[in-house]
Amino acid sequence: MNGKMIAGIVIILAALVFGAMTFIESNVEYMDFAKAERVNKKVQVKGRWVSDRETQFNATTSQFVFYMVDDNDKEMRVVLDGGKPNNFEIATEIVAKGRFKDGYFHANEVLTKCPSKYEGDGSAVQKSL
Amino acid sequence: MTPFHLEVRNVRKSFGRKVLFDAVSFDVRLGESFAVTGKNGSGKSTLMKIICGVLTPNGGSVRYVVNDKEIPLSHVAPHIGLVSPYLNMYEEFTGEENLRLFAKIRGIGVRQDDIHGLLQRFGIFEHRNKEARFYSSGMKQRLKYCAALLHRPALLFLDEPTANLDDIGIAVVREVMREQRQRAALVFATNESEDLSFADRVLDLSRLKIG
Amino acid sequence: MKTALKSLLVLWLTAVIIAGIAVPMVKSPSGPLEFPVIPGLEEKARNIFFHVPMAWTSVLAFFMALYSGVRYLRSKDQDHDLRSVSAAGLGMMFCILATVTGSVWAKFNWGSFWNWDPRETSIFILLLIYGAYFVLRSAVEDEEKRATLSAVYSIIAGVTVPFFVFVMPRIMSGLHPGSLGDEQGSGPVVQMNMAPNMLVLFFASLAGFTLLYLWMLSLRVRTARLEAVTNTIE
Amino acid sequence: MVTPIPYQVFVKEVASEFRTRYALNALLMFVVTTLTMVVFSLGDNTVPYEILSGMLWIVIFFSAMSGLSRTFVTEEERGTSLTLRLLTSATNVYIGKFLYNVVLILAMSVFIAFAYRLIIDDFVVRSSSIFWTTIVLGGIGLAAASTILAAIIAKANTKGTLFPVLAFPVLLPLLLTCIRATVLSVEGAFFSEAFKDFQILVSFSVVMIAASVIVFEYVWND
Repeated sequence: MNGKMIAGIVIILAALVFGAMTFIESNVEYMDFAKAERVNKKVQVKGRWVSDRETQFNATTSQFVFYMVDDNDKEMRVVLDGGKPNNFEIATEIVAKGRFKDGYFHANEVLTKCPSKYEGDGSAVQKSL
Repeated sequence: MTPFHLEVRNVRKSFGRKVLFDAVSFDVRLGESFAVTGKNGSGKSTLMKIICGVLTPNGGSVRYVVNDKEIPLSHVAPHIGLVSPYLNMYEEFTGEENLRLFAKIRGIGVRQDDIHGLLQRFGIFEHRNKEARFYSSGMKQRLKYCAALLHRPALLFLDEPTANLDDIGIAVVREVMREQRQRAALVFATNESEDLSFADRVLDLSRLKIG
Repeated sequence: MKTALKSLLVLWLTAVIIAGIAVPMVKSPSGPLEFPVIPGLEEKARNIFFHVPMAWTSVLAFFMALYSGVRYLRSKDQDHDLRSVSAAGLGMMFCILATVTGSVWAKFNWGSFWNWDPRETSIFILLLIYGAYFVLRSAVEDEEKRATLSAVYSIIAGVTVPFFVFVMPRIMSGLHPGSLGDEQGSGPVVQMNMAPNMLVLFFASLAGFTLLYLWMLSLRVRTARLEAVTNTIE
Repeated sequence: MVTPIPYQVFVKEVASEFRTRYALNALLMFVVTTLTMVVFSLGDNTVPYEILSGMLWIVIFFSAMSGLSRTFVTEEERGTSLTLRLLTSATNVYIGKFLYNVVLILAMSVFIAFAYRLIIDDFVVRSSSIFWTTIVLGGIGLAAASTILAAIIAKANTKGTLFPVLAFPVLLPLLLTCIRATVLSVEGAFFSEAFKDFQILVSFSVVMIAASVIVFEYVWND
């Protein structure tokens, strides 16, 4: 009975480490625009907003259009379904999720990374959950 | 028969805050017969289940020592047999299938002759290929005896040994009890005064002090 | 706990709450009684002093319920079950508070009350586990069985908790600080990217709410024991 | 002559199922009903494959719930759990029942997967190796969690509705991973891309089985 319990706990821990190994390697796969053009699937591209090119909101299609450069400095027109993301202007970095389509990147989601020094809200849950 | 010893010490069982019995202690050795009596609801069946290791007591211990070696309760199955109203057969299987199944899950091999012999002895040989759900309550009780005796257990536990049986059935059971007492050991729970003549010692649960 | 300690805790938490709400936020703080303005968050940043301690306490409560459950299985002593259910009940309350504070904050900062961010998903799952735990308890009448089954369930639910950490960020990348892909690091709590005076208040709040939880827990356990005795007398 | 006892318990479950059809009939009806509902609700619309992958696992999850909930309830209702407890140890019973559930779930999910791909034209799997590996590993994980939960609900008073309530939070990481891997299989990803998901599925099953073996005897013995 006690032996069984110790063996069980050892197996559980080993299996958790085995599962956790998938976590340690960076698993959010970012691509650049060049690769996004080649593969026809949903990808996420990380880069920066090009603030000196025009941005506009098309009220009829309810799409937000802007230009971004990826980490290899390739510039791309991005069409986002939806309005301008929160904190768009002050973001140091943005992530566009979507597909490459007919010469532009069609995003269904854009994440903005704010300067997170002193940033509020927390994640105690993440520490223990 | 190899020597063995069943040791029950200070066993206590309560449901919620209601104490059923407390400080039950006794010993059963090779060649002995032990009986438990008591009013309805005094805990006879519960005590039997605890000794067979299928119910955990709230206190105290049950130990089996076979050949001077203690056997953990979880591995006691090949050494004991139980007949109890709470013990049901698999209704979708025939009588004979039930017996084979039990032997296999107990991890013992049995011969066809042994199974047929037992079925004949308890008078249900003709019904061996009938599914158990078609059995009458008396036939089911007989099948339970076959299942309990199949592996020639060192200890036979009988909870209400003669329940649901007709005169012929009762006669066979009496014979079995006599044999078991001589060959190995017997523990039974009953309220029939006639059965008590088979016991070397009797424990009355309703006279037990509860504290 | 002695009365003096309890009064101290009440004062402590009052101070934490007042400071959390009232300490002004200015562009360039000049003393310990001024917090820096955080671009993009402004006054909403104050939520960190309340939301995080709630979330932390609910997770702590879950593991205490789990621990008491294991103790119960080993000892079959009903008192451990009382502890387990008391811990879980309070944990559920703190979990709801954390969900509400987080959700309101998300409305004003991300634009919607709920958008299945990984962290929102994980607290939702914690709520589900607590919910299932209490549904199971209500479905079993026999005390001993109820204690055993709910202890076993909390163990089974407990061993799946690490998987949410592996799985969530792979399904979706998140806005919540600490999400994977957050290049700025794991956020204010893990990396302590906080102004020193905010950090002090944050930990003061975390300690205060943890102690408050422990106090409430001991009250609940004692009440539950008294109820158990009363039921026996009847 | 002497085969392992868990295998004997497994054989008993299979034989019993063939006689009574307790799970098989319920399962088959459930699968047919849910698949029909999916087809009707889709109509002529084109639905994104992400949603189709999710729906596949919703069908598998609820079918599994309807089929596996009775694993221990039948023993409890017919009073044979005492018999089984008398015959062998809790661990043997657990392993035997778990093996039976694995076989039942695998047969069921393979059937659902075939039917789903056949009925829904928009659901085109480009990487069969990923798809079937997901079905098999997901099925084992489902069986692992369902076996211990079925043992818990067998002792509760309201049995039917309780099962999905208890199972959902426990199975969520498994289901999300399965859905993700199914999406990859539709996208035609390389096998190596899904490898991390398989790693999670294997790890989940191992953790669940090990934890169940430890706690099962507390549930099984009264």
